[in-house]
Amino acid sequence: MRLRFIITEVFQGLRRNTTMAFSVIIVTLVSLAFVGAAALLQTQVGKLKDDWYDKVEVSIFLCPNVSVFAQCKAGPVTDAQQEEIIRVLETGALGDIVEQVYPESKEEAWENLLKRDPDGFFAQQLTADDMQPSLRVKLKDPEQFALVADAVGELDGVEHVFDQREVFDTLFQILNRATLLAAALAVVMLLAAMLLITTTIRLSALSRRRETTIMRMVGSSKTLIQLPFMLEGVIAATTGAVLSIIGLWLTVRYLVQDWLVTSNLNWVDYIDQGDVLAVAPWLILIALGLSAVSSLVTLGRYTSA
Amino acid sequence: MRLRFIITEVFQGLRRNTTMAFSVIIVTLVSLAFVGAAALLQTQVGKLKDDWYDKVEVSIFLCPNVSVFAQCKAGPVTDAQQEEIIRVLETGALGDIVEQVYPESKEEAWENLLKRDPDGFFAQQLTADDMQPSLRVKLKDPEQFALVADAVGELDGVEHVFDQREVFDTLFQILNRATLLAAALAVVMLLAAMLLITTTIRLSALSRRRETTIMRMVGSSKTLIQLPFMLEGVIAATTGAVLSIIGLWLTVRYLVQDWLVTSNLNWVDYIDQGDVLAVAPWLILIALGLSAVSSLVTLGRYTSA
Amino acid sequence: MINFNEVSKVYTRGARPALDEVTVAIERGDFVFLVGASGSGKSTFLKLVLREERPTSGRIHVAGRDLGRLASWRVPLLRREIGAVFQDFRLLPNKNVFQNVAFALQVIGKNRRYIDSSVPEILDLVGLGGKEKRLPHELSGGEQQRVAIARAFVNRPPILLCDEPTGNLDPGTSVGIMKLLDRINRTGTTVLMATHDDLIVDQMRKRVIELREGRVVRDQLQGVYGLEPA
Amino acid sequence: MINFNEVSKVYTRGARPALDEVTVAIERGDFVFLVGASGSGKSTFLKLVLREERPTSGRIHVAGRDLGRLASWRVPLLRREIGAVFQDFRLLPNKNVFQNVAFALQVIGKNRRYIDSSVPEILDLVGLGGKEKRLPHELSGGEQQRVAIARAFVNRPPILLCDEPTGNLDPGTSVGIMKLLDRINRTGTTVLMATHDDLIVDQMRKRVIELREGRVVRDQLQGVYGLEPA
Ligand SMILES: Nc1ncnc2c1ncn2[C@@H]1O[C@H](COP(=O)(O)OP(=O)(O)OP(=O)(O)O)[C@@H](O)[C@H]1O
Ligand SMILES: Nc1ncnc2c1ncn2[C@@H]1O[C@H](COP(=O)(O)OP(=O)(O)OP(=O)(O)O)[C@@H](O)[C@H]1O
Ligand SMILES: [Mg+2]
Ligand SMILES: [Mg+2]
Repeated sequence: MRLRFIITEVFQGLRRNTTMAFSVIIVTLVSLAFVGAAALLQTQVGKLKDDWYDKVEVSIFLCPNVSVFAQCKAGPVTDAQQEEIIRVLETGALGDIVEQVYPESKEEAWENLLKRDPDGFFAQQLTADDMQPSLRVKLKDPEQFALVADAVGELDGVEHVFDQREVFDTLFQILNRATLLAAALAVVMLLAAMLLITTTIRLSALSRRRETTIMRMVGSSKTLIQLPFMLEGVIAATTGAVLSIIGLWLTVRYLVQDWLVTSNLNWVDYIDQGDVLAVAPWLILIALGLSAVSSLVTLGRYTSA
Repeated sequence: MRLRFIITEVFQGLRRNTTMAFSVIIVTLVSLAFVGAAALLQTQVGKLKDDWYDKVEVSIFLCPNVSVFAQCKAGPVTDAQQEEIIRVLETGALGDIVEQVYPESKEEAWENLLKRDPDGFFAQQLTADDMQPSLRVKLKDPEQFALVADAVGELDGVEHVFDQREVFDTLFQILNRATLLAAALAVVMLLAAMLLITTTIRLSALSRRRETTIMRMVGSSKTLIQLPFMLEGVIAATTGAVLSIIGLWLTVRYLVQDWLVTSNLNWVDYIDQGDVLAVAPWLILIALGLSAVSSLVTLGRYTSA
Repeated sequence: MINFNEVSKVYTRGARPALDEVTVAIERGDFVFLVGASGSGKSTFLKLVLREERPTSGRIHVAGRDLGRLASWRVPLLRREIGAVFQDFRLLPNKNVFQNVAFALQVIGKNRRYIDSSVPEILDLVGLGGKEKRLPHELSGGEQQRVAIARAFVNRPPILLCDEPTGNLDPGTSVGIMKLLDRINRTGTTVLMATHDDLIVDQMRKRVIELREGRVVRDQLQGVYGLEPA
Repeated sequence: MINFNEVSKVYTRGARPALDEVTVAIERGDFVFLVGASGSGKSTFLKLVLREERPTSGRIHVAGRDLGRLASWRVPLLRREIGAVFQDFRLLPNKNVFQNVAFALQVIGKNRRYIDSSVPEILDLVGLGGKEKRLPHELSGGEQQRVAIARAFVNRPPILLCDEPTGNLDPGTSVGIMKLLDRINRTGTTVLMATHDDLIVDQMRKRVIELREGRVVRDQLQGVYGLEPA
């Protein structure tokens, strides 16, 4: 009896305030989409960092067969030269700041190129022999890049020293700023969502004042009086959350996976639908928390006085 | 007397429904920010297109002093070879599809490099002589790229032929999708804004029903009864619009102008505050239109019955 | 002043009409009681005069206007010629006595000078001189109803409609309100009052129109509440 | 059944108290009229009994409960022992007669079988048998008030509070309502009724408690409305 009563009340309430219910749904949808977007952007940053940032920080490009640089006039790097460079990196003053050195031979560079873009122009036109060997150096403290550049920059067989962070930092900076922007919008929108849920509950309470007055007068319990209103907020907010999850899922599925992955940017490890599902429970929790807080703030005032 | 009356009523109404007024402001703010963002993204795309896309579509890189490509084993391109290439481009079958050919000498390439990144690694290490001369070809129909590549790809002195659109297309595609995303969010949010303005007016009318009933009974004109409610919606929506303009202005000022322009991506022509100001009147118009439509939809029902 | 010509009003299609072919003529300066059981159509009659509702059939003339032909933008002008008083007072709780009355003038665009001179005058007339600053909840029910009458009459309309103005008042207080309405009627104002209050009707001995199920069953000068004693 | 012990109620600090040191004892089965001018504190008295308001000082016992010590989650249990009827009926306009009465049982968790048996019974008692399907606006004022009484009494509470239940009714209809309340009182229910209606009070000759400016100025068995004739 009571359960059916509550359910009827909830749906009557939602029907009576359709415009408000829709506003709540839309605003929660958008705000949680931003929360989700911020989270996914950070996941993407994490994936990129996992991919490269941790692994490689400084690339020491060694002289290839053909080079425009004056330092490589003497011809391609020899094994002895390479060993000397590695020795400098791993011992002495640099030994303390270098964590690890990964040599990448021409052949490995060639394979990486093929993996990234097998049908590309360069893969068609070049051979392994045209590639450039390099040493990838991981530093204990990435800030020490300058020391490495100074120490090995002038050694025989080194073409040039390149801090890969430069490239990634720009990208990460962009992604981080995007995260911040999304988070800021999320906060603003969540505020709006909260105000809206509050007003929806208030409106609903006002439009059913007759009913609640009678309920109080005949001795209905406080729970039974307030529950329908709370549930209205909860249902609207949760609907918004579910829609935002669907939106994010579709975006990741069609924009990121289908489009980015098949584009020529496909050598990057992208977020996938799994990451959306990992974020989903949090979005639903936020929606529930939001409506719970709004209910608590509002209900006391509008159903008892 | 009447003006003061209306003003007092408007502000009392806004004070009484602060939460709703804030929701309207926030939601209009965010939705118009998206409208603005979509417009600005398109402006940016336009600027980029103006910059390059129209000017340059196909680059024919000529053999430099030092090259890894087999085709350039014979040494750098000669003036005669270059003239032959230009002749092929401007006459015969290609003459119909090529609109213009701009040769870029090593020196010009060097100057462009210096302009882009005067303190960069390459500018420090290289000289004009290490640069690569090229021919930039503008096509009447950009889709005809393959014909050009086929015709000149194998000519003496050509290192490789590169369709610049490939790079820009990806960028434009990203920007266009971002525009679409912003526009979609804008539409959804504008819908929410409209629902909200409608509800605000309705709430306001309900909470002042006593006053409006008396006003109707004593023979106050319809305009005087309805104007305060309309103005409430208009003021809230316009406030949202103004805030969104401020937000966009700050974003462009600090994110785009200060940060992107001083970063190493500064060789691109970015949108500036002027572009925000160009969008601003439209945003305000949208806000006004939005509240006008909402008022018309709502007021008839809630102040006369 | 008020002419009903075979006026019917049906709210819900198929239901019994709230007013059924009512023909009534009320002259300038009349004091008329509209009596009848609950649901007999008294409030409907008053709403038709105010053009809050429109008749299903029949013609209504009020203050020389044919309500059937009155353009809707002219309804406010009609209402400025009619004062209305209700059972539940309808005062604005956050405005004091002066402001409540002044409100009715402000919203029809009177200027401050006019308001400052006419409001105290009307408050003196209804016997509230000196209580201008009180808020409604600081007044007794009878005093609140006097404020409502002052508000309805401040613009000196030729017609005053009252829908059970004493319904929420105790008998002693009601008598005071009736004396006030009688005084207003003597200034030439047409007063039309719907009421249940048999005592008052019997005491005042004014014209009585009785409705029963939407029909006029009695229209009597110097009448009493009911023909059979209550 | 209802005991007030030096109860005062001040709504607005500094204002005259709405109730001022009221001490009253009402026994099980009593029929009591609460009379007094508007603003004398009648409604406040009833609200204190229902624990809608709390007294500023003094102690109140209702149905064996000390309201000062009653935990707020127990207030619903108190209210299930009290039926309340108001001047404005307070029916739900979109529910029919049966549903209006059933609503009061649904929301205190009664099951469908109980509702289906007790609602028709109470509707017969108040004389509305056969009108279960009507909507409130299809009923006369007196019938609407009967529905309100049925709703208040369907749970057979030992106490029935009525705040001017005949205020919106014409004299004939009011007499019918009073007969109904009398019948309910005879079943052993304590009835406490605030009213302005001198005629009814004078006819019924029940206990009369008169309030004036929040003080009890008269508590008389088989009393009349006013000592000086109205
Ligand atoms: N807005 C409405 N919609 C539908 N029916 C209505 C409406 N207003 C009144 N009625 C019906 O019209 C009839 C006459 O109602 P009216 O309010 O005029 O009676 P009354 O004489 O004023 O009664 P009371 O003494 O209770 O105020 C009643 O049957 C009522 O139910
Ligand atoms: N919620 C409230 N806030 C402030 N003052 C109130 C409130 N309710 C009542 N009062 C004041 O308390 C006093 C008693 O009011 P109450 O409603 O009890 O009178 P009453 O006897 O029921 O009058 P009536 O016959 O008009 O119904 C009045 O002066 C009133 O203004
Ligand atoms: Mg009526
Ligand atoms: Mg009262």
